[in-house]
Amino acid sequence: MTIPAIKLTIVVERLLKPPVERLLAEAGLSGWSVFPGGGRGTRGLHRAEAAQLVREFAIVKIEAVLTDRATAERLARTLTEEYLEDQPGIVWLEPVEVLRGAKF
Amino acid sequence: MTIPAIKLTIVVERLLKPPVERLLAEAGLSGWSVFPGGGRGTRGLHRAEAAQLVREFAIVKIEAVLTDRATAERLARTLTEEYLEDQPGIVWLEPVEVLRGAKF
Amino acid sequence: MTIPAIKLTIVVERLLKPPVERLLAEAGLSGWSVFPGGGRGTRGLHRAEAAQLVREFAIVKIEAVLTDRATAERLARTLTEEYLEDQPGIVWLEPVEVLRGAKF
Amino acid sequence: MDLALEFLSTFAQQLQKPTLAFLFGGMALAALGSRLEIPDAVYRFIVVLLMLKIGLGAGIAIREADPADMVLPALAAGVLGVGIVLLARVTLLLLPGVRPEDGLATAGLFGAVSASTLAAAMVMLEEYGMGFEAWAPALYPFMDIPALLLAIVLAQMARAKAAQRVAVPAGGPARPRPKAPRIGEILADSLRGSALSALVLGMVLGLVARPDPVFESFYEPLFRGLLSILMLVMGMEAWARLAELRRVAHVYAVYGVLAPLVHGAMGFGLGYLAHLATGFSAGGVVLLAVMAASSSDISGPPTLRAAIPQANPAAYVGASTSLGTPIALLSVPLWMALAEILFAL
Amino acid sequence: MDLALEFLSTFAQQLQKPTLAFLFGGMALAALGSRLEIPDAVYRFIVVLLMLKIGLGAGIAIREADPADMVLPALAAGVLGVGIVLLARVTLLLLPGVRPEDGLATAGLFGAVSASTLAAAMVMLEEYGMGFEAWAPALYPFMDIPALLLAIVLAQMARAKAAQRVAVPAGGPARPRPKAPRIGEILADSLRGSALSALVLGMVLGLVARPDPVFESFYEPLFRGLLSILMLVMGMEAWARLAELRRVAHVYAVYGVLAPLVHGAMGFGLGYLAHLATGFSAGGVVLLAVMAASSSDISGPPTLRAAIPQANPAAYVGASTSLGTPIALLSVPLWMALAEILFAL
Amino acid sequence: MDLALEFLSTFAQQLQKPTLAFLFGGMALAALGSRLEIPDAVYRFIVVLLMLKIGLGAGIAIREADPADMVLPALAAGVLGVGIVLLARVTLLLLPGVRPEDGLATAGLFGAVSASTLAAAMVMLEEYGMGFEAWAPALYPFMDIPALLLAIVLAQMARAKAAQRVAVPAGGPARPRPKAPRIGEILADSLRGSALSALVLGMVLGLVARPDPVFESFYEPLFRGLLSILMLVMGMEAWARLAELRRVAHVYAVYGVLAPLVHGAMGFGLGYLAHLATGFSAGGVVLLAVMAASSSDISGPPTLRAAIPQANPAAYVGASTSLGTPIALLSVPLWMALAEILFAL
Ligand SMILES: Nc1ncnc2c1ncn2[C@@H]1O[C@H](COP(=O)(O)O)[C@@H](O)[C@H]1O
Ligand SMILES: Nc1ncnc2c1ncn2[C@@H]1O[C@H](COP(=O)(O)O)[C@@H](O)[C@H]1O
Ligand SMILES: Nc1ncnc2c1ncn2[C@@H]1O[C@H](COP(=O)(O)O)[C@@H](O)[C@H]1O
Ligand code: NA
Ligand code: NA
Ligand code: NA
Repeated sequence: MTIPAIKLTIVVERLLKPPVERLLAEAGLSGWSVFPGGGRGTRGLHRAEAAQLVREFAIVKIEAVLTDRATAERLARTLTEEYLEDQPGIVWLEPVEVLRGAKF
Repeated sequence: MTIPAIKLTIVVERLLKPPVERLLAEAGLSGWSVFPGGGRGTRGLHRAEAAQLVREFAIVKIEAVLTDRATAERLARTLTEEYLEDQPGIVWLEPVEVLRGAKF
Repeated sequence: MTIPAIKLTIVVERLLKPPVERLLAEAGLSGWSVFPGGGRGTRGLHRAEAAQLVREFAIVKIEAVLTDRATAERLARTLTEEYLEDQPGIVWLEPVEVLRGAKF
Repeated sequence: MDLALEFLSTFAQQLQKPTLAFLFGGMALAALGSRLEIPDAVYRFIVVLLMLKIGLGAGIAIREADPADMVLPALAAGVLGVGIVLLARVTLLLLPGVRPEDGLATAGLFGAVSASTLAAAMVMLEEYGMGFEAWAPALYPFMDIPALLLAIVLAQMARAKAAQRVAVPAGGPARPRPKAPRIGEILADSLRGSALSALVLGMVLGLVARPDPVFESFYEPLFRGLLSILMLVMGMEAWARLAELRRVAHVYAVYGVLAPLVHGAMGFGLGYLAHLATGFSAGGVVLLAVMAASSSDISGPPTLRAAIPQANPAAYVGASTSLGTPIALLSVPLWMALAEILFAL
Repeated sequence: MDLALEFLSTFAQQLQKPTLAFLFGGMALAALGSRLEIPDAVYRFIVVLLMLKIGLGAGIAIREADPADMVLPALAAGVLGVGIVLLARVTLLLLPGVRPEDGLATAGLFGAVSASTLAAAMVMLEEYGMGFEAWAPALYPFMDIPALLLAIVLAQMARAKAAQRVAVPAGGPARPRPKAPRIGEILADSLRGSALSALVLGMVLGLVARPDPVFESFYEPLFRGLLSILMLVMGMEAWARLAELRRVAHVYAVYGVLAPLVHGAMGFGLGYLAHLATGFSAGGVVLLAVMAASSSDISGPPTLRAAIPQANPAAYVGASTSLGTPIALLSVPLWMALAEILFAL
Repeated sequence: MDLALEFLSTFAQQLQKPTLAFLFGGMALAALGSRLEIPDAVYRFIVVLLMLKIGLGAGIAIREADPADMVLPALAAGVLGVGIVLLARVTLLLLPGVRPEDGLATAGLFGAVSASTLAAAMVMLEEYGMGFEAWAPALYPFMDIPALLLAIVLAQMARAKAAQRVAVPAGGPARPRPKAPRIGEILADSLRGSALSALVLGMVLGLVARPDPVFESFYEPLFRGLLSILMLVMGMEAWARLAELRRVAHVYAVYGVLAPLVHGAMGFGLGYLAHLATGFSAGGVVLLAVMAASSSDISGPPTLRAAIPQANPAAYVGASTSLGTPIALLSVPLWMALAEILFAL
């Protein structure tokens, strides 16, 4: 009844949102969602909601559901290699199920 | 040690939040969480956090963890058929694990 | 190509954010992300975004990706037993895949 | 000749006003790709404050007003709301490429009222020194609600007719058809919206409590400044929606440009009749014209989306936000210049 | 007879005041299902601004005050905070259906102080022209903190006693028992809360810096307006919490209605004694009564929840927010009328 | 002797000013672990309002100013922006433990301008009664942009040189090297940032529209109060970033303390020359010194992070936010006292 798909989750600073979205669009993704937040990692604390002088350093999570696993893996790899060596952020993949394959 | 469960994720415009929550409540779900956000899809851009004239067109994500897979699938199907043909949004399912089956 | 990992998701009131983060740090986690939100559960409604007199009763979701499944299960159990009997919140685990094992 | 000159000078003077300047500023920011953002929480609070202010002012004024004076203008407002939708029914809907749902939703929005345009007109009148009955902004719901309701009812009727015409499908599981919401529900839902709630709450408080001190020390002084921020947001949004509008039939763009002028003239005309009959003020006539010219951009769209889910928001929201509102705002000086001349005769 | 009439007229007049009107407005909005929302970010900023304003005002005043004048009122405040909790210990806690933890948490909240109620009372006094020592609002923490601490200590003692009585469980893994937090920690944690931090910061700045220009150009003029918004939020929240309150024992509802009146009378009495002894002003007595009548609704609940996790928030938060605060706000005119009469004798 | 006394008294008086007091207050809150938070949405709106206000004020002033008067100060601003970066190139970068990228990013930030420090200086000057050309704040971008651009270009050149020196890697898949952004892109991107957009928008509106009424009724009265909140945030952030700074080489801490004083003196000197040449006012000279002394804390960091991703933000953001900005704010009274004396001679 359901179709297997894959969810690519990208947690980065807002500064990287435009290039990441460009990458997703170029890969032909039909859509993604964005959620503002905060976090803690090897490069220190990113507050959520409280004033932070530099808005571009706030954390956003980008979630994209797609049916093509290879594309998801390729995107994860590109992001990791091109951006996440120098800059804060992580990427992970999750198996999910969707109803309408055509939507993705 | 852990009990398999399923997570139903619904990304819709805020306008649909009340009917979706009604549906979840009617299906007997004990709880769900809601996260404001934004996104991009076939029907254009939904900004997150920045002023948008019509608040009801902002994106929210609703996540419900439940143990009954059939209910989750039925809800996903109902949502897709009744709302998401005409209106922006997507639905997906994910396998998860919980500790206390009774809670769900 | 990818490495299996586990994601621990904790949905609690903001009041519990500091002790939960302390627990995660003590368990040696290298990072986690935090997202503000709302929800509905057995203990009533938690509004998202709208004014609520007591900020500490708002909902936050904490997501931590780690490679050690045993730690994730232990944390989930500790949280459930020490906090979630008396206080609102839920915890779940999800299998995910990451690229760089060393990061986690 | 003199008249034309006077008209042009009043008009030109108004175009320099900060309210319109902030609107253009917002458009320019969006066009140039600026990352300047007004946070959503702040924007929503500004809308609540502006609506409370308009409501409080109107409520305080109604306390001292003669109810009889308000009957005719309120009637005119209702006639305009209904008339604008009916007018679209016999013009816009007959044009090629216009689906009934889309056309009616567009008509509903343009019959309804933009709170921000109304607020901007109030500030422009005050700056210019053209007086209006302080209760005049309270005419808002008398035009707004009938327009939205009528558009929705007409759309439901059109849909019912279409459904009858389609023969019973030859088999296969019929798609569940959500039943059409009833008028009472839509009305209640519309009044429960954030903007109208704030307006009505302000009016009631202005009427029954004595909010004059807080009105004068807080709501009134902040009004103009908050409006400048709102105009910035409207400008940015107008620009952003233009792209969407480009994806739908050209008719909507043409309607978005012409409708405010036609509707404004209708409003001005009816207002002028009310002036002749009961002495409705020059500024009141301008406000009525502005309400007619304006199209709902904050509270109308979700009402229509919920009640006519089949209509394409790119068409009606696009036409209203990206063209209707800016044109209506730009037309304010027009009605002011017109009133200046007509009332001086 | 004359007295009664005067009392009633002062009282009736106050009920019309905008502050209370906005409270009722908020309740009405919630009751009617309005979607009007004050964004959380804005609400939290308003609380910070109001607390900073109260603190700055008090700090500036203390600079010029005679510290001796403040001793007795501060003592009275502390006695009230402690006394209210002890009173509940020998009344509320003995009632059927009241668990010690729940009862003590409720008593702690009602002994503590509501910043918004205090702010509302300040505005009402100013509008009415009843003067008060500008440092009087600084009595807040002297009542608030002892009440919360005492309630928490009593709850911890009750729990320790109960644990002793329960025999060692027959086996099986004992559930890990989080150790009770110490008083010092709770005190520090309470002072670190957003509202108290802002109050204390304001007081310190008022004392050591010269914030008078920014106080007069910004904090003071915005105070009344921001309070009107806060009252709206309090009203909406009061209505929303009523549903929760219905799920717990009736005693909490009864306590929520009666306690503000009893505590307010206690506060008024002690304040009046301070007046007789050191000339504490009429407005100061009213403020002391209001603090006693009010129950903490912003900063007390999380302190109690963290320190007494076994207590049911539906009981104590429900009783305080849905009944305690509105009743305390409504009682302000009562203490004003009482002061008006007593101080005129 | 007299001079020294006068200097010390002016200086001491300024330290008591509310603006600095709020900065210290924010630091104290953070140090004591307070949970007081200014919501992010509110903070961002405050920055937009302050920048709009500065821009509007400057724009209105430029309308009436003689453009010739502005040439020399604008030139001085540009020279300072470039000079500060070049100075760091031959000092900071030669120190042990300083990577070229980190050193240049730090120099870029300190050459650029802090909007909040500039705003604070404007308020201090107004409170003290020391006049300045109303267009002086518009010198901001003339110093800010050249400094950032030069630092980025130097960093790109350093990187290109380093890449040449490294021999072709012996094999294995080369890591994809994102190409360096071009100067035009960086410039456009920097102007599109929230703060600079608001400043430029305000200037344009001030120049071409007539925003004087809204400026005087809204932007001007709120300026001082909103700045006090901004100072609170700066103080909290300065304390929070100190921890980060501790993780990098000590040189950055030393630079963060000394650079504002050296750069401020450079700014004061050039400003004084402009005074001698074209009568640049005392307040104008102070503002130029403050811009030079300040380091960009809101809009500079993301520009640098995007353009020099290899640089470690803990070094440059830490040095600027946790030390550079507080020291620059504290130095404002210094330049005022200096001007007081020099201009009285
Ligand atoms: N293990 C993790 N699980 C979830 N989120 C993480 C994790 N590690 C890092 N993050 C997120 O990524 C951001 C940057 O992390 P880092 O690059 O380690 O400084 C953090 O602020 C978190 O929001
Ligand atoms: N593939 C996807 N993955 C994640 N979120 C999506 C996806 N497609 C759409 N969305 C979300 O659903 C909203 C509406 O999408 P659409 O119906 O395609 O316009 C978007 O704004 C996104 O927030
Ligand atoms: N089944 C669920 N799925 C997702 N989130 C839940 C679920 N149950 C509870 N929650 C979240 O946990 C919070 C507290 O739930 P409760 O402890 O049941 O009152 C709710 O407000 C929701 O945000
Ligand atoms: Na209209
Ligand atoms: Na009390
Ligand atoms: Na500088």
